Amino acid sequence: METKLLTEHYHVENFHTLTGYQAKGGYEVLKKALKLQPQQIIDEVKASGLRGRGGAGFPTGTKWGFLPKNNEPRYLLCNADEGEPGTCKDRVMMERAPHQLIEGMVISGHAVGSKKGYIYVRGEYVHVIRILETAVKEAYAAGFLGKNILGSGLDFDLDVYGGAGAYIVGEETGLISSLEGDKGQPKLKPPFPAVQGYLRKPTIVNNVETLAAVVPILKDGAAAYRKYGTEKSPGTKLFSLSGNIVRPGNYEVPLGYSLSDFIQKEGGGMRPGRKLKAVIPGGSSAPVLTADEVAKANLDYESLAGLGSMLGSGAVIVIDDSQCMVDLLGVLMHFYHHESCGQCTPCREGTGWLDKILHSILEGKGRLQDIDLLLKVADNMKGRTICALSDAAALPVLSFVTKFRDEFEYFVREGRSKVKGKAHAQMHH
Amino acid sequence: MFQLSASAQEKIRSEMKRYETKESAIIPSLFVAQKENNGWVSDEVLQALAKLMEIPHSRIHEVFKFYTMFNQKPVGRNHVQVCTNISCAVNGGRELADHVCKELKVGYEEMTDDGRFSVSKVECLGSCTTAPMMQVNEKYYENLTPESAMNILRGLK
Amino acid sequence: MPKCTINGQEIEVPAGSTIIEAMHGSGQHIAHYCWHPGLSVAGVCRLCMVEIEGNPRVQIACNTAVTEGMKINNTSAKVKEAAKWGLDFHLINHPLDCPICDQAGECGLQDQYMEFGKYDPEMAERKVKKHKVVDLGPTVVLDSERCILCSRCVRFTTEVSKTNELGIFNRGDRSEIGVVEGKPLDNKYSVNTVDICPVGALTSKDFRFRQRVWYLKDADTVCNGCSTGCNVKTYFNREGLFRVKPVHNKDVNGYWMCDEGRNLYQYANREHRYVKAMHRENGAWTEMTPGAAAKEIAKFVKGAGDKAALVLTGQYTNEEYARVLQLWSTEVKSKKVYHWNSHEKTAADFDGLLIRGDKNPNTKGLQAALQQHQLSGTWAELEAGLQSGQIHTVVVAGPENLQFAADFEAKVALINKAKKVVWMQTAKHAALEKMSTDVWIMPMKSYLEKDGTFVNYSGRAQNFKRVTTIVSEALNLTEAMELFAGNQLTIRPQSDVLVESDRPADRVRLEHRKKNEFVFRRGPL
Amino acid sequence: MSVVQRTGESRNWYLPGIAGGLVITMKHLLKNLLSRKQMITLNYPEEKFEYSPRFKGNHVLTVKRDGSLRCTACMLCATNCPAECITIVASEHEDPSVEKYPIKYEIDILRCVFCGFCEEACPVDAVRMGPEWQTPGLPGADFHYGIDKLAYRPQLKGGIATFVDDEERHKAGI
Repeated sequence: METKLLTEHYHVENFHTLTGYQAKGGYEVLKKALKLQPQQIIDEVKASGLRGRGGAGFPTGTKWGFLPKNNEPRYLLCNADEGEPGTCKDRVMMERAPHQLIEGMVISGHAVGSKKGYIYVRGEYVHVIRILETAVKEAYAAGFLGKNILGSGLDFDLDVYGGAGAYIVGEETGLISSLEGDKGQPKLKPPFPAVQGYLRKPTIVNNVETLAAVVPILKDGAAAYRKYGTEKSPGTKLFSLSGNIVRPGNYEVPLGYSLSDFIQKEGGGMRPGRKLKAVIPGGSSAPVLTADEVAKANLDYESLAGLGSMLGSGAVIVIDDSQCMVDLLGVLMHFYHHESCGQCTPCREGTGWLDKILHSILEGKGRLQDIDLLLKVADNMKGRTICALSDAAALPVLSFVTKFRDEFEYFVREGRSKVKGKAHAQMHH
Repeated sequence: MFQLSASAQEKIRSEMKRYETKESAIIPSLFVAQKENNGWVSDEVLQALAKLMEIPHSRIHEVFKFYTMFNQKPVGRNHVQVCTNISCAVNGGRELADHVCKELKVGYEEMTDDGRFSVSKVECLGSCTTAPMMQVNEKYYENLTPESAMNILRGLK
Repeated sequence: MPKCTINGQEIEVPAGSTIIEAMHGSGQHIAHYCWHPGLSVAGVCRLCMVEIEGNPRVQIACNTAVTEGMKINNTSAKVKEAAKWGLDFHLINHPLDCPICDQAGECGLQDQYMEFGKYDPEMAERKVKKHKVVDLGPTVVLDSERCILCSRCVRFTTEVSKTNELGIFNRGDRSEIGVVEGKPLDNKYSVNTVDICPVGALTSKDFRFRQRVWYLKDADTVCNGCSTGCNVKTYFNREGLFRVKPVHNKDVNGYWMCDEGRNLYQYANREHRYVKAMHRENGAWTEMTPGAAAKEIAKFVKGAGDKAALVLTGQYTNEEYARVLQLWSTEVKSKKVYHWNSHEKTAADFDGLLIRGDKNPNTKGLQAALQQHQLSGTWAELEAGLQSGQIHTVVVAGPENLQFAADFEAKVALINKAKKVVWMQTAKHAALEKMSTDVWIMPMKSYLEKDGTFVNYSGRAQNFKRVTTIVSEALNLTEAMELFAGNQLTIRPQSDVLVESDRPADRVRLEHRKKNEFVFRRGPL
Repeated sequence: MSVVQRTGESRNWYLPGIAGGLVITMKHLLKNLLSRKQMITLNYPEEKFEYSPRFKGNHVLTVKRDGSLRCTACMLCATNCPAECITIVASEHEDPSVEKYPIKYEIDILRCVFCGFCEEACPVDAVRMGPEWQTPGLPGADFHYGIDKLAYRPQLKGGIATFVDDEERHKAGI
């Protein structure tokens, strides 16, 4: 069942304007929060058990705790570079409720003691950038941003920065390098951003949804927030439901919600005459789930981790039995080959290698040992690089090939797809 | 020889003041310059930027080559980008792209002779729940079929 | 000072140092491409994998700081496997250029392959094609296909030379090192990028294709290019000298050297040298052996008194200066010694990294020697003496590296005024043949052919050993002056004389055998 | 074979030995006179001996389709040569796909021991041991065979093109 905590008023026509937002009680929480001590807010967020909504699912309160306990300048960055294939929840949140994000950021900025924040939006979202910029202007005019916010003596400046098209910038250190005006290549850790981030200053990078979720948490308190979701992963989350489904869309449901219910009730089930074949539960980098695994799966971090997959960014991609898994893996590998930043050798060469192998398989030139080679290469890309992109490329390969090996072997042996017939080398090259 | 217009130079200067470091202004400035140079960035553009911003040419060149939204060769007045990533692919994004190319009689990364259209396949544009989709210049067109896509494109000058 | 255990060996390292530094400090071997002690850490080649006790995943050694009681090993099967795959990822798109690649024989990829690899390649797909033989600038050639994008050269141009010519363009496996339009790789330190390139991607135009490295023997010495006195390694064989590379010395030159210094070796090769003594009498040059010439010279130099003047340049060793000045006062009985310093004005110049304005390696040493003998003859005195004719014999120890002796012609013209001139010179110069007076030219040894000591700008005395012998007939300053002083001197011809190139007589020599084995060990290329 | 040293009187009886020797001589004389076929002597130079195709004779530098040298001047032959009789001087080729080629490839044929290591070592099948073995020359003749002699001597009729196809190699990225 949909539970509208963040998306409650999204249907309201002018909700994206300041007036519309305030009409629904916007910025009330901010007034409340400004009276609190930063530590109180952090404790509240810790208590709520809010976990990063960007993909890694790292506890937000803990992340904030990593900041050095001194008063040197620090930055709060909002990661709105939503590049994970299958994900478009942040876009909706920014289109419909930019002020919710701004309010969340001001509160979080107060909590982590930051005076300057950036919203890094992926460059393709031109209209979103415009909406945000107008919203920021409005907020400045109304005194929710800038010097001495609402007479509390606190300052917080917010600016919107448009990216220029690179998936890797979704990685937090990549985002930082990009914001510094460099190639969006992830940086070596340590030092971690919380210690040395943007301009070598302590920096917190949070996903749009994470920052927005701070608002409801402080509104009714952590306990109320914990009512939703499970013990380990409390609260609600937006899921982008896409793929071969009747009603694709963004739905906010409590964590721990059954995946099959989600597909049936929210998604309206499979299209007529089609059977469920597989689901990618957390964006393209999450290992794929087969139909019978889907029956067991719940939409929370632990359950999916238990099935060897991950919640990721909450992009549920439904694949029905008309799709050829070899072909789809080809699509994904082309994506990762295209997006690898080229810094670390295993990722730079490995993604290209995987892409080429799949391409030759799809052209019907595959060799049987290529299937094992795929596994070997992917296995040796895992955890060998600065950032997680090589893992993101390796995990789908491992899951696709192990769970749908018959399709791969058929393709290699017959030179054509088990599902779609003729080998269509309609790859992107 | 490419020249940045006065307004563009003003815009770039303001961007350089807007962020903590002037390097942060490279990406916004490249967008400004790309508009100036009708849709793509030539080497002259980069040299002009390097001179204006007083940043090593190689640095700007690196940034320019890294990001996909900077076009490295001329594009049509309507730059059609069709998403072919997984959510769109399972909903016929690639077929859509092929159809568009066939109808417009161009190949990928190519431009029609009249310079009206140029088509390219791109990765996920974050419109997965409304697949398949395409982006023409800055505008998103979603829930497309090959026919509706062509109707939209025919409407564009 | 945290203690840690590396491969069972307990070592103590300075606080904050990384594992790879610790392993290098303790002389342990670890594979790495992108890490270079003189540059920042990039951590991109992912080859320096180590296993740290209590950590399930292998870590890179170059970005992991050593902590107290850390137990590290890089010999376990897990690490070996990781390194093997790390290498394979480097090799899948690396062309099989070894036969024509200058790096072959000293190539990081070859070494690592022999250590971790030795597998059948599984890559069946086409390799990525990139640009080959790209002209980066006046000194360096790039081959993008061989490049493993370790980014050492890029970091060098941004961090050390601070010229920012190089960059990495595009992304993924399309990435390429390159320079931008209208800004070639042209700085005074450019060839260092060739040294630090772990593969054959960057090759020096000067050394390109002239020798295979396994034919070269090397020896350390001190560069005589300027008063910095960089520590260098010279590479040579019986066909001549071929290249110079820097040797790490944190007090003098760090890991680098300048391009000027690299090209100095050229004048030392036989074709640029005086091989025989020459005497100009009644307008014609006659050649003779240095010994015979010296006997003749002794006749009018020995005991000449103040009619004879000695001109010294700051390019000879302390030992030579000491003996020469002594003989000059005792045997020649002259007080007239003059310091030819062509860089007095620019002596203080410094480019902030290595290059100094004083192009003589041993000015400080000469000045010290002169002071010790209370010799303070000024150049003006010499000129006056020559004008008035009270000086009619001048013995000149000419500058070795003529590249920097801008005032050479002028000085020759001046000294030409003397009745008799004895000019001791290493490298040929046209101006000398033009001299009209009664002049003797003595062939001298270059700094590569003698032991000695240079004192650099900071007063730091650096001792160096003879590298090899190129012209066995040549004398060093001491020998020459002994002969002029009429002393007997038996000059034993050096055992390993370089023969003229073009027709190598017999290359079957021990070090070449060694180098050949070096190739055989590596099996067929 | 062991030599029997006769002692004493019998040493003086040499005639039987001579007779035995003459018998053998006569036997061969008669055999050669009666059946010429079995005669093993060759009338060189009219007749020449047939060598096995594997015979290691004078070196041949192979050429590409366009007749240019295949040798890339990698110097592996010179490195492996136990007689140190190969001299190569490399240079930069204007065609970047060739890059390196020998401007001088010289074999001191009198020094060569015809061991064939050079053709073993060659990575591009550029040097082979040919069939000819005669290396005549008047006193003072130059026995340092250069490229023109090794690759383009008249017997080779414009050079031996090898089976390796460069275009293929380049396409395959080798």
